[in-house]
Amino acid sequence: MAHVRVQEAPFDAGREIAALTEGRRDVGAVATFVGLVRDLNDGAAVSRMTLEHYPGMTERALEDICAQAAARWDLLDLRVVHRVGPLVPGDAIVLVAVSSAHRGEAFAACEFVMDFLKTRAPFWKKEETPGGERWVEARASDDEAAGRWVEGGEGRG
Amino acid sequence: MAHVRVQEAPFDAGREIAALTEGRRDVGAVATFVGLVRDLNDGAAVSRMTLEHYPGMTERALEDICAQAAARWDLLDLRVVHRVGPLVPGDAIVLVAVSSAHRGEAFAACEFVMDFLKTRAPFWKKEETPGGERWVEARASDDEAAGRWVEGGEGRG
Amino acid sequence: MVTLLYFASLRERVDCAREQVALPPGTPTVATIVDTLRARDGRWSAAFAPGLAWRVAVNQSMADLATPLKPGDEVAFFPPVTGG
Amino acid sequence: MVTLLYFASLRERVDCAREQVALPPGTPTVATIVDTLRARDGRWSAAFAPGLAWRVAVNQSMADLATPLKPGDEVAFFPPVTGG
Repeated sequence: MAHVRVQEAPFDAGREIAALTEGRRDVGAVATFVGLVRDLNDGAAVSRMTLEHYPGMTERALEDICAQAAARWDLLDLRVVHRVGPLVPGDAIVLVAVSSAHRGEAFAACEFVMDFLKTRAPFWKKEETPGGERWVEARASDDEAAGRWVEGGEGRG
Repeated sequence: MAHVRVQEAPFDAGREIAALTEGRRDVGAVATFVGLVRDLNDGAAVSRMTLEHYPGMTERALEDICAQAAARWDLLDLRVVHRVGPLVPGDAIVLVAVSSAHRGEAFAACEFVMDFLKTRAPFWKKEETPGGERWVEARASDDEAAGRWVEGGEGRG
Repeated sequence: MVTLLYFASLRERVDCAREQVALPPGTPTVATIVDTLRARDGRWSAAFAPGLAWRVAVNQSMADLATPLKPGDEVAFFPPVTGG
Repeated sequence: MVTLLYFASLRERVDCAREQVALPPGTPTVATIVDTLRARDGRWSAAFAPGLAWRVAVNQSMADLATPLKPGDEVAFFPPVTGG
């Protein structure tokens, strides 16, 4: 069901949302998340960013995360688009869009996919700052966000 | 800060998202919700829907909901677009888009605005079904969804 | 005088979208007006029956039976909202 | 033989993106390979120091030190992920 893409090219959020709804009359809710490069991260100005990934495993990991979401909530469709390569502040990095009959499921699944993508999909960011290049460090808050979905069964769903 | 519109015309979700990010380098997250007319509601086929509202109060109510969200989370911008008038299944009804530095706040605020809009903004839906026209009944589940944000302080935020 | 507005199923039930009514002397509230409406006839008393789900806004802000009214106020009656 | 892949900061630390190594006889696991890597020199032992945050995938699925290996496997080492 899920549609997963890893690409260098920009994506069009409107087109991705439209792809979930076009020709359908059973979609009641589409929740979408777009993540972008900020010009400030961990207290340093960011002028550029490069996204590295593990080709092959990346797609498998994203498909697996989508399959987990689809098993957990009653969804109609899912899309994940993640960019790799060089990016600058203001550029979109990732899009997750989820369609469902009702909004609660679309919201929960969209946030779940983002939280799991942040901790389980093999992407790595390298930033260019006034102090030189640096690899972005994983955040404890991202692990906590992903952990919510495991503890106590339904998490925030 | 918030941008609120009530209109008969369709909207372009991609353009609304772009309006939150264009020319900015401080946006890290945009959470968006689009609600659509389904061809099935409460067990009956829906061929058409008409959305009535209370001009003047509608805009005030939406602005008030946005202000509450902005007071509660660290947001960069918010947009709400709600259509009125005649619609058919597949048509988008409402868009809520929220930008923030980090995803948790964007997701929470977007869902909060939708939950409050569903219970506090003066819109009413009338459906055309094989059994004739009927006013859509308010759902207890929507009251519960809005209630989550009040009980216990931070709700799901 | 105050302006009364009716929306959606409530408007259809009373077959009226907008009217102007005089405010009684004293310290009128939403309850005062609702009592007047209920006294009109069976259709109005049914539409505003106690326990029936209707909402009221005064000057475009949510209100309740105890909300005081003054001349020039806009009082709107409607069913629970169903947008979004 | 198994293929070893290194990504991101770990790749830079060991200055190697990809290599092929022989599997020792017996019942080799990820731990067997990591012991071999640590024994290479100070740079490698530092990169794979116990307690240091690195992750491993075998055949593109997340794995751990106990995961068994067989000839032809693809073993990838990398730091905690930071996408999205």
